[in-house]
Amino acid sequence: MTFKAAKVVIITEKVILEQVAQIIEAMGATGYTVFAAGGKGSRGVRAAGRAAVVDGFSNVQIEVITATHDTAEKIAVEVADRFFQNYSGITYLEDVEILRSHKF
Amino acid sequence: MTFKAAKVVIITEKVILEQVAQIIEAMGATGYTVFAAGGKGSRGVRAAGRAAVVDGFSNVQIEVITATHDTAEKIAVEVADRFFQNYSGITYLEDVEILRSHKF
Amino acid sequence: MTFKAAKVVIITEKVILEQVAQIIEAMGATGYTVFAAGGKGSRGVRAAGRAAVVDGFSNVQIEVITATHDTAEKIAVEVADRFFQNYSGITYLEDVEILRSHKF
Amino acid sequence: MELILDFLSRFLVQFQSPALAFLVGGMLLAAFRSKLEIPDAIYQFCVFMLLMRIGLEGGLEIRDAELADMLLPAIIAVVVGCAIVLVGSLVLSRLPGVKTDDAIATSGLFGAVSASTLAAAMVMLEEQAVTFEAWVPALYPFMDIPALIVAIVLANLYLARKKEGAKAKTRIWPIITSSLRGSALSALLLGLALGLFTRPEIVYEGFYDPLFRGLLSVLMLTMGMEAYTRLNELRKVAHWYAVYATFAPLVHGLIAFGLGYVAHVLTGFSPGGVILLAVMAGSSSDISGPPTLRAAIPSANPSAYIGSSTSVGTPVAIAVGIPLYVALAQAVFGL
Amino acid sequence: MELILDFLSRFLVQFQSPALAFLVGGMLLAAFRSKLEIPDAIYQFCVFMLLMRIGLEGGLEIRDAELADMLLPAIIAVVVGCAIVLVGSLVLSRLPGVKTDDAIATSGLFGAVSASTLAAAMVMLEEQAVTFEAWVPALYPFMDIPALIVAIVLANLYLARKKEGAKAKTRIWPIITSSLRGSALSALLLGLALGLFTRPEIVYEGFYDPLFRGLLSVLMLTMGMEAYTRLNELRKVAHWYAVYATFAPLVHGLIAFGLGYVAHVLTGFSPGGVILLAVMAGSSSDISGPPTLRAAIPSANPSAYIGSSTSVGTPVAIAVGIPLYVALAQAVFGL
Amino acid sequence: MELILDFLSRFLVQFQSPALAFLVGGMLLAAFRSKLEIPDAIYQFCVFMLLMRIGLEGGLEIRDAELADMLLPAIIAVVVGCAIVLVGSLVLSRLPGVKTDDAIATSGLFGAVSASTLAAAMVMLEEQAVTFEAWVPALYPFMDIPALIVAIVLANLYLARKKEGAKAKTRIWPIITSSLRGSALSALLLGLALGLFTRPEIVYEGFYDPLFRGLLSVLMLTMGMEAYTRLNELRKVAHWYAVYATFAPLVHGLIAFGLGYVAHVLTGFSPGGVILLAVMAGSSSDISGPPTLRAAIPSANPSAYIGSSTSVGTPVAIAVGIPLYVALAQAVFGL
Ligand SMILES: Nc1ncnc2c1ncn2[C@@H]1O[C@H](COP(=O)(O)O)[C@@H](O)[C@H]1O
Ligand SMILES: Nc1ncnc2c1ncn2[C@@H]1O[C@H](COP(=O)(O)O)[C@@H](O)[C@H]1O
Ligand SMILES: Nc1ncnc2c1ncn2[C@@H]1O[C@H](COP(=O)(O)O)[C@@H](O)[C@H]1O
Ligand code: NA
Ligand code: NA
Ligand code: NA
Repeated sequence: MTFKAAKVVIITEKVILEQVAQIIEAMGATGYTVFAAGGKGSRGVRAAGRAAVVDGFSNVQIEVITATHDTAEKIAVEVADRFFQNYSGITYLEDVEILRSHKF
Repeated sequence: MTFKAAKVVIITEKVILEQVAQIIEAMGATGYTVFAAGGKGSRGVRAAGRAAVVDGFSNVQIEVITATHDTAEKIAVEVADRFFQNYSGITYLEDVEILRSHKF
Repeated sequence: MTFKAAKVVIITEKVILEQVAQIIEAMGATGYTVFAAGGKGSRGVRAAGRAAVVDGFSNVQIEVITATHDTAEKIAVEVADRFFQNYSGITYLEDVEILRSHKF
Repeated sequence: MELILDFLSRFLVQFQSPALAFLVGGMLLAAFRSKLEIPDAIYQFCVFMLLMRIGLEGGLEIRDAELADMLLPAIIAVVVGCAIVLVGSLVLSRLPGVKTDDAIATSGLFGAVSASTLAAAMVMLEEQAVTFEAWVPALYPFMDIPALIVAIVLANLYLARKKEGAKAKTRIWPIITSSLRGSALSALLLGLALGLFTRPEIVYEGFYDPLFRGLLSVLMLTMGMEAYTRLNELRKVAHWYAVYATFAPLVHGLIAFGLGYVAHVLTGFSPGGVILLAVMAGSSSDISGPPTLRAAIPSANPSAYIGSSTSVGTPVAIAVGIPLYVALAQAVFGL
Repeated sequence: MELILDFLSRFLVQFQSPALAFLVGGMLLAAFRSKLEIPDAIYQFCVFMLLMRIGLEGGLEIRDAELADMLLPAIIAVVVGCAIVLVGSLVLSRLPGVKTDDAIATSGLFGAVSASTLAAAMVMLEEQAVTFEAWVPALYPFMDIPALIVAIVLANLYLARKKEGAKAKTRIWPIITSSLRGSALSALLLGLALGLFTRPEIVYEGFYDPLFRGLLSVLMLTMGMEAYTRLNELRKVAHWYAVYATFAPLVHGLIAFGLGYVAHVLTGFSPGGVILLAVMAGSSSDISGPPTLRAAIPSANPSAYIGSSTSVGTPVAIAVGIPLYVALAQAVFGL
Repeated sequence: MELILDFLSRFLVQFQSPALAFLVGGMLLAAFRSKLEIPDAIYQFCVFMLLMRIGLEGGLEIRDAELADMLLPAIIAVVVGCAIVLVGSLVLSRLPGVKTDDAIATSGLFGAVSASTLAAAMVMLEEQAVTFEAWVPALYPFMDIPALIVAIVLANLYLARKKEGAKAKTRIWPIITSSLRGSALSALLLGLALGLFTRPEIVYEGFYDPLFRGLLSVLMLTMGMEAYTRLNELRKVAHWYAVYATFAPLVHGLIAFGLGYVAHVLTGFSPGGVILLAVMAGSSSDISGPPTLRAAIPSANPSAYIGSSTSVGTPVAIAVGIPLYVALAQAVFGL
């Protein structure tokens, strides 16, 4: 048997990873997972892996599983409000199913 | 409030990343995100991180958020048609929710 | 035209990647994709990329597309049962759509 | 007339120095869209090795140095660092199409110091057999940190005034610690401490020093590639950034050269030291500066300040600045 | 009295050795929350280079060595490795708040050997001009593998008894092959084989040997940072782990020193060899051991054994152990 | 008879050379399923350093070389490169179970040149004190690029004919630029240009040259591991690939040796140069070739061409080919 839960995905600049993580924890999430990513968006191309003289500007993707859709949305809104005017980034939500054994 | 949108995921050989990106942009997507990946599929194992004497054959995963399910599907179909006969790779779609503030 | 399929996501310690892959293959999945990941959960922070004197303890995220929701759930349950008492990790499922041309 | 020709020929000879040659080579590679990539891990390691080498040598030498000799040059470093940011912000922000916070961040980056530019200058001085007090490179933080602090404080004052009411006080101490914690200054200071308090001669002489020049060539190549790649960032912002980025390094360098000359006259500061002071002033921070500013002045557009600094400022500082100050010193001090 | 003072002064001098200095430097960096990072690729390469260097030298020297001379020290290595785990498990598991399987895994790690601690000792002996038979570092696997085997067998016996019925037999051979396949032992053994059977002198002398000390300094820095970072793992487990991790390395080292002394008297085993044997015994595995144990004793809590070993055991083994055995040898053998 | 014994003994001695020893060591490690990994960043850096070293030396030497001397060897390089692909495609595609486009891609890879094989040969010649004109390694692109072009053109002609109607013209220029942009040729050409036009002696002698042999040993180790790992790719395709991959390198090498001998007689081309020409012909591209072909001949199966080249072709070219040509040269030229 599985249960409904939500996932919020945040893709943004590595330089603010710590601040985003603080928001996530403050919203009560039980954890998060981080990936190095490259990409292209409205604010240009970002490489990953290649030597970046200017560090901290490559992308990270942060994924958070939350028990409720509501928490996920709150995290997304808060991160977008706080950072996406000044930092490049996007965020979106997905529905997921979790196993009973897990608590999120 | 969130809005429905779509995500298309493409996992394929790094060597064609640029060509896939061109298709994505041609289909009108506003951006994409790229991850280094290893994996195993019908065409064997692909490592990531380990020294690869033969470069360009590790996997990349490319994720694109599109406003409509239709665009996502078009990208998936086009990439599969153009490349997956000769290059190894898979593609699939997901439903996502985006915040009002974002335009995709 | 697209068809419904499922995705199971497993985030766990790199040290058991091979064993998890064996389970996935034993359950009949046609392949899987692996990402290096960092993260934070109930069992502390795990960095990626930074020198880890103690190797094998960074996270990997493993994603498997399966034709049926049932297979995905079986993989999730089996991995959770076998490993998550002793190893840190989480797992969840998602609905995805695949193209007709692909067999999973 | 002969003086000028002599100057020009000295200037051109230095273009064959490996440091410059690899920088230009990197730009050419990127221009021809070469697929050659220096892995990020290697780049980070080169930076670490360079800063460690500079720090260790500084530490080993400060032991025997007269601390008093360092005083005047250190004061000059602080003053120049702050002045560049203050004057630069004022001038830049008046130019059409330039936002004030972008102007402050840009001049902050040009006030701060580039370790790789400094290393390139050290290697070129060695090639020309121009000596300097070994502690001079250790003046780096004396110019770097004040410049970043001034920029961040200015930006906060400006933003606070814009928002009125919200008079968020800028605390200086966190800016200092965050600078010191950045990877560049950490490595430099660790090297200094190890050089001062322990006996690292054996690894300094057998590892950090002999690999210095070679790794610098790899670094210069990488910076050349990055400079070219980031040129299109600059296309997104006002043309005045390109103008500033072209001239500011030389103006800054020459001002510091002048003040260094005063120190030479007053306290016998070496000609090589004067050159290095000019190089630091003319350089713009490439490693620690950008993320520090990005975090501290979020509203400033990184395309503006990183584009200016990495794509134009640094190449000018290295390829025009260093030869210029060397040639000038040869003329002024009769080296 | 004079003896003690003499001992202490010898002890303190060694603290300025680059290996120790970089280790302490790394801990300080982490304590000040520096953002400096040594990339993982560089760290892995440093480890590879060190083990290759140790292996190659061992192989080149074993060629000319009397194999008989190696016999007694090799036996001591095996005995010490096994004894540390057996006694350690017994003692640790009696302590309040310590689970039996955690106790076994922890003493397994302390019985196994750290290549970087060994390398640091080799470099420090060279600095002090203390010689040793070049094959001594090649005894590494003779202590490392038996220790891991004993730990894994013990843990399996314990878990089988707990579950009763389920008498899963522990097979020894897979444990040995999995140890040998680990990156550390693979590199060491490959080096040994190349040294024994081919002519690698030219790369040994021109590459692996000259880079040894420098890369070790990078490694020590990394280990220092990791030691500090993992301290909070230790806070999650019983205090007894910290106590064990502080004293066990020295006790283990001194026991091996004693047995090595016996070998010195009986077969003329060199004082340098005695020191290295003590260092191996005092060290705890940092590269291959943890993943081997994690896979083989899944129920053991890695925070307990890695916290103990990386955060306390290794710094003590390097910073206190090595100087201690050297000073002791100077007193005992009158070096 | 004596001649043959003499030949065999010379042949075997070279097996102890570090380059070969590390290659075989890497294969053994992979065969024993060792977990040792050389990080990708390190591998890429080794390749960069090697090509830079070859390029720099070539550039420094071409300055003083008679360009006329290079003409005949360069023509031979072009001719051999093209001939290998043309003849190879014809032969391979006739074999049962071999698709025409796979045949073309495979012979394209064997016509192209491996920088690491070339570097191994240079190091082994040095060990044997066999000299060669320093510009010979710079002939690399003269064989590499034409081979890739011929393969891609052939494949396009073939595919166009198969599809009829669709007579997509193959443009040669994009193939050339894409080859030149590949990481291997970029690094080599940059090195050449820096050697020709600037003064990089100081970094060449202090960094690129002294690290050459050591980094090559790391590279050979990596290639050995990869060769073994990719053997199972070869199991997926027709057995004829394994046959071709075993004999083609030696046939190609011997043909080039013969033509090189002609150049020796006509223009005094050095015996060392003849050997290197044979080595280039016998080698198959490992770095830039595969992605170039993958992108340009998408329908060809990479398991066929990479399996053949990396798993069998390269080990044969290095471990059998190089010693063979050296021994042959010793017999023919009485070195
Ligand atoms: N439509 C999209 N689909 C997937 N990723 C995107 C998309 N748009 C932006 N991104 C990612 O978000 C990062 C920042 O976007 P931006 O702020 O638009 O520059 C980009 O570098 C991409 O990695
Ligand atoms: N069922 C699957 N689930 C997740 N990833 C897959 C699956 N099948 C293939 N892949 C990924 O797609 C890549 C190419 O697949 P293939 O073309 O089948 O070799 C593999 O290397 C995997 O990373
Ligand atoms: N709520 C969550 N959302 C996303 N990832 C998580 C979450 N909880 C745990 N993880 C990931 O799973 C890993 C192991 O979790 P744990 O076993 O709870 O320590 C963490 O390092 C994270 O990468
Ligand atoms: Na400056
Ligand atoms: Na031990
Ligand atoms: Na060839």
